[in-house]
Amino acid sequence: MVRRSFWLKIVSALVLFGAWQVAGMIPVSYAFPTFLESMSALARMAADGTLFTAYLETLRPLVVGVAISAFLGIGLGLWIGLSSRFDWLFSPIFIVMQAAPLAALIPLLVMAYGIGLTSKVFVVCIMAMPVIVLNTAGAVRNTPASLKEMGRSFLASDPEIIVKIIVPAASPVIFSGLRLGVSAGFIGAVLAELKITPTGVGDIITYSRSIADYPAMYAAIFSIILLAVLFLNLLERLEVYLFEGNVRGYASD
Amino acid sequence: MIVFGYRLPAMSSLILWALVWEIVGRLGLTFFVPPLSEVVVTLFSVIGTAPFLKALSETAQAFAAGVLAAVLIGIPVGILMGKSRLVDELLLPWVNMFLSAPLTALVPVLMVLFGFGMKSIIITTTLFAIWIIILNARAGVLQINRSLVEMARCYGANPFQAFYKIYFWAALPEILGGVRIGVIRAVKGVIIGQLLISIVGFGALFELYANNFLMAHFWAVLIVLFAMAFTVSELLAYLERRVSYYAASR
Amino acid sequence: EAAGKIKIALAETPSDELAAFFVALDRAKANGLDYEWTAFSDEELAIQAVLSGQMDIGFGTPYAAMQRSKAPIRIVFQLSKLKFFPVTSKKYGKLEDLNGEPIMLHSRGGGTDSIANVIEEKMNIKFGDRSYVPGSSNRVAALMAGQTDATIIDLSNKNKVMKIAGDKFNVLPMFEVEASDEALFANLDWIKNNEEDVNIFVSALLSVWQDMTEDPSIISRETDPNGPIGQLPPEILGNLDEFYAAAVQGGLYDPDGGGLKAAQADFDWYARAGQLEGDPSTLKVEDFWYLAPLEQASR
Amino acid sequence: MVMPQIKEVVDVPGAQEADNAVVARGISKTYGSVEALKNLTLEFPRGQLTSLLGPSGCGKTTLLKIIAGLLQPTAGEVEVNGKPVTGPGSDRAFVFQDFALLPWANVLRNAAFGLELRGVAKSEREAIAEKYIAEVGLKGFEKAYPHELSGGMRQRVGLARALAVDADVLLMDEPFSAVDEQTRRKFQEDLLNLVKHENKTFIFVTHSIEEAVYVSDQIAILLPRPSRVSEIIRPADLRHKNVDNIRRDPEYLDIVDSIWASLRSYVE
Amino acid sequence: MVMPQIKEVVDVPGAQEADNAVVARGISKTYGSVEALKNLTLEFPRGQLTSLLGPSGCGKTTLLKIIAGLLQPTAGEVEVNGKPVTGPGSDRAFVFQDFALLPWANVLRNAAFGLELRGVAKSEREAIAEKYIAEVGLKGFEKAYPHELSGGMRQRVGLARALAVDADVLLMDEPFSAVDEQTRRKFQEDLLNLVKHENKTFIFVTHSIEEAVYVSDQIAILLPRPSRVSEIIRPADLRHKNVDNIRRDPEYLDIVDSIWASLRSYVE
Ligand SMILES: Nc1ncnc2c1ncn2[C@@H]1O[C@H](COP(=O)(O)OP(=O)(O)OP(=O)(O)O)[C@@H](O)[C@H]1O
Ligand SMILES: Nc1ncnc2c1ncn2[C@@H]1O[C@H](COP(=O)(O)OP(=O)(O)OP(=O)(O)O)[C@@H](O)[C@H]1O
Ligand SMILES: [Mg+2]
Ligand SMILES: [Mg+2]
Repeated sequence: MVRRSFWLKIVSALVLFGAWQVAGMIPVSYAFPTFLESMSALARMAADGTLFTAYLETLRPLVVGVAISAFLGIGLGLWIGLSSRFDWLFSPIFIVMQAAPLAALIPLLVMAYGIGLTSKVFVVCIMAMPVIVLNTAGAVRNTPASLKEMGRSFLASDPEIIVKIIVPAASPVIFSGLRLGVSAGFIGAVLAELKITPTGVGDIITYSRSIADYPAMYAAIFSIILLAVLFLNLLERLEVYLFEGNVRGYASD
Repeated sequence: MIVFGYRLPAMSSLILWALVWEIVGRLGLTFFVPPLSEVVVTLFSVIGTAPFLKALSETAQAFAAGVLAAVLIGIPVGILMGKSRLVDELLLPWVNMFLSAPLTALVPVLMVLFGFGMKSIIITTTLFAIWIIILNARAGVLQINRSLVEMARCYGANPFQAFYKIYFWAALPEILGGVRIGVIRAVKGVIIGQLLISIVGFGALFELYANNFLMAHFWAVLIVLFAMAFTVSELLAYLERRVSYYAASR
Repeated sequence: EAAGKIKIALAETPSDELAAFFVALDRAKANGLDYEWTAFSDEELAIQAVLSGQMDIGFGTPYAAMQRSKAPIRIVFQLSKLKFFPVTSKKYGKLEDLNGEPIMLHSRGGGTDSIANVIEEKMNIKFGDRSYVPGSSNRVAALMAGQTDATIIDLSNKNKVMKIAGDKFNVLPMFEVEASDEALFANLDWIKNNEEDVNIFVSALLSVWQDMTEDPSIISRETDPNGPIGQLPPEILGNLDEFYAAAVQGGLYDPDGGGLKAAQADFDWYARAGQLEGDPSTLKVEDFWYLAPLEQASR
Repeated sequence: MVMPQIKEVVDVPGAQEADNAVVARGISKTYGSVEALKNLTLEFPRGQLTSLLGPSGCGKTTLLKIIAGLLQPTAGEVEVNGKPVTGPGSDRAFVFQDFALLPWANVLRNAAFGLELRGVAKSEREAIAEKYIAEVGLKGFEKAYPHELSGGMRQRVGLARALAVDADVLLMDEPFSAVDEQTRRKFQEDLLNLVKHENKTFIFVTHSIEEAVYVSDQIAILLPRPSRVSEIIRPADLRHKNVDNIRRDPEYLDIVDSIWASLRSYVE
Repeated sequence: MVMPQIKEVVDVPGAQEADNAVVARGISKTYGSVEALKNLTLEFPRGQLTSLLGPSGCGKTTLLKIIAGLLQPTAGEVEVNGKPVTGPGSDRAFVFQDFALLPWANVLRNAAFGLELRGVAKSEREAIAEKYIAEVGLKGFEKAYPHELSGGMRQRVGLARALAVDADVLLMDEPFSAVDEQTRRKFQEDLLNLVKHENKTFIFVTHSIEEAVYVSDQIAILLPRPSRVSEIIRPADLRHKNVDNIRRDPEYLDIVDSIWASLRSYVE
């Protein structure tokens, strides 16, 4: 089974990259390079270090923003989930924020917070936080009552109930919120680099585009998607590591 | 929250926040935040104008088409993935990847592949919405009570009947949840598409107002958008609550 | 196909700066040009759109794309010149003061970046850190918020800043620049297949550019109140006359539509700016410009 | 409430061998590496109730599903009314251990669902369903949804659905496991009534020895995995005895004890 | 397997009134408009097993939770060892009807969880938990997670957790509901063993009349909502009889029948 799914992955990747290569060779457009051209551009940029300096730049707001969103988001989510008063006060804000097309807010952020790290971190946070907060709060509210009761009957204190029962019970939903949040954070970081100041990978994308070096542009896009996927896999590992028992098999097996 | 024995409606705190906004605006701390009252006045002056209506119809069209495509493709694909292990193994890694990939980075590629007009914006919208719809439909089908399926077979259901009499309904709570999140993401997608691809619709208005420091206009359009996204998502949340009676007892 | 609408790729949303262009479009329409337009968020996208054949005619200065890609793109009309203004806080009085100082520009490889390169070369100075913020208005905001002390912005934003807070900022004296900021370009094959449309279009542009030099207020008078410019908020429309008067005075628009003279200036400029490779004198005009429509219109 | 029966005929084991509604021959079933059933042969006489009794996980549900045509046996074959089984058929109806009601449909639609799938017209199938809903004692609940019913009531909806399709053979997987003891007793009595009045064949899975002895014509005791039939017990017809006294009837108790003795060896 | 007891003392009703581990006095409980319990008074003698028997939804779980201190009664009070109950205490341990295991923790941590919350050191509490895990027959499953266990096994983990904290009073809410009949019988025998050897007080909820009669010192029969105690039955000590024969003991059967008679009136 493991082997089959592995081979399926390989085959589907080959099909996709093959289609890319063919589309580039036709070509679909003068601005659409082939897969191999893009990969050699990627290798070139990796070899001369451009890519790494760029990622150093991109990852800063991303990591800071995601870290802030994760801590603040989970904290706020716990709070909102535990207290009906804070729920009343704050959850509408996050619901509105989640529904809001924040991309439109970016020019305002630039005006308010300038073009530095702050406003980029802000963009990442604004994108990532609502889903983390709302997922956490929902999961906390939905902690099975019988587990909480069990904790109380075995004399758990309130902090113990939060740490030993509510948080682990909510962890799958919290992690899925984190996953969506991190992915939104990536979107935010790229958006910030495309719309606020072109630095890091956003700079490679816009600069390559302005000098019509399309393979480099596609390589940069490819690399950021790859990075996002790797990052999320890491997050999944972390979840498995922290809450081993949460991993159940296929329901259908 | 309950105050003096009276239950405050869930969204009523927004009134409080509107008040905070008004006060911050009146204090004149920054010209980026005009008082809410001014924004509302601007809103009414803008709302009937031709550019606004044009933007509204452009945005609404792209949004509706994008969401429709996401729903019509996403739900059957999700159900199929939940039913068939082979399809699931083939597609799941990609769905997960696209769910978490920074789609904004893909937008330039879309422009090349699908052109610069409405089509790309619609596809961007669809791409923002579809993955979560697929995943939720799949999850809904995976947790389906297997004996419901067996029951249907046992009483002679053909695959088509099983699909629309059992799978769809059994997965409906998850599907609706997915559509709700998908719709919210689609609003972001349509605006990002309008800002990064061709500047049309509300994206164009935002760009214009921001460039010319027309803050009250800017917030007015933003409020309209908030309201639209919020209404659609609450509408779906309402539908979700309608089926929640059986969500817990499947 | 040739009989259909021509598709125009704008590099920004319609606003005051595009009013003259839309007046020209209206005149062209009266002469039988059928068109539709799409606004892109920046010039690179407009170039890409023309490169890939999804748009017929675009806005921008695609020298790099012309040299690098195999696509036969040619410029037919210079829309505006690179009239940008170094605006600084009172800390600096002349360009030389900026030696080693940080400066805020539009984007790497963009127009303001090339201006900065040329300033460095001509003044024999070296800027410090360059930071990039797309959009003149955003750079104005950054300037006013004190996040930068020096930037390069366009004419209308320069006027805005100096009107709001002229006492806090200096406009540094600059040498004249004749190179193009925005030009109209298209695929050569397409141009040849649609010679007539291109001629109508270029003639209309040229006539507006010439009339405007005589009397800038024709732009506001000829603007169609139901067109994309006429529908702008009154806050913007009210400034049209002022803007065009200043623009004409500042030499933003070439009443001859560029042509040979502009091509030479561009080669010189963009080679210095690093967007064109090779010696400017060896570059051939016909590889970058298609002059026939302009010549025909000037006749 | 079923009144005491004055039927004095005593079943002679083997007397009805001639007419079997269902015959399972040499059934084996393996799931991957798990061998659930191994060469199991069993006959189900027409018009009688056969119970399957055995330790948890021994393959009772598996056997039932093979008979229903929901699972393919690895080896062996099942005949229903003399014809080999290849898939689900209208001659068999299943009562699911977990009810398998459509939570989004009301009682009436659920009870009529088997007929709906067979393409019976709406008015007709609802008339039939209503009749069986009344028969299982749910008159007045036609418009209720499953989540508004207690476990026992849901079970009865599943029963009504199976009865409504009027199949020859009823396959019941622990049908009373979800109801409380008091209600369960009532159901057992209703079941005895059904067996008596309708010429249907019942195959019944249960964990309760008492229940099996009380309701069955024949009890098949299954060994733990891989399962074969270890013993077939045909309780003498206890139905002529007073229901209220049956639990202290020595004959009944003897059978319970002998089954218990043969099962307890598997409990460590 | 419990060997036949040769203890001939017969319980005289009321003989142990003097020493009650738990006393519930005048308990009422309403949930919103639902009146679950109404003025219920009941005494639980120390070292004995008291069963609560009654129709589904009559308030048995509610009563147990009030005794555990998890719910506040609307009126009335509960005393444990003479002291009024104000909240959960270390003198009581609860076995939950729905198991309430931590799905992210393995069997060992689950069984030790009560001790973990009491601050017992890791090595010590795991040693204790291991002992009780073995006692409920789960040796070898210490590292398994709840979702890898069958229902009956999960229930046993909950049992081990409650036993591990060594409380005076054990509150057991349908503790054997998920295990199959054969295993259940073994557990009943184990439970009898526990009651005999440890001086603990058991409060036991069940739906099975036979089970209640078999394991209890005293059976409280509850009326449907709003619940009061309708009857208290003290089965004569049946433990001196041979376990294998108890199910045909007339004394046992009399009690079962009398309970059945008083309960069946609530089954429509
Ligand atoms: N889909 C499956 N895949 C793998 N093994 C299975 C599957 N279904 C059942 N089994 C295994 O086959 C054996 C028989 O299962 P079955 O459900 O028939 O038991 P049962 O007798 O009905 O048990 P119970 O009394 O607990 O309902 C079990 O050991 C089980 O683990
Ligand atoms: N949290 C609650 N809110 C409202 N009503 C409740 C709540 N918990 C229990 N009830 C009601 O109180 C009554 C008693 O419930 P309880 O769970 O104590 O019954 P029970 O005797 O344990 O039933 P069962 O045998 O089915 O477990 C029921 O009618 C139930 O509907
Ligand atoms: Mg089974
Ligand atoms: Mg209960």
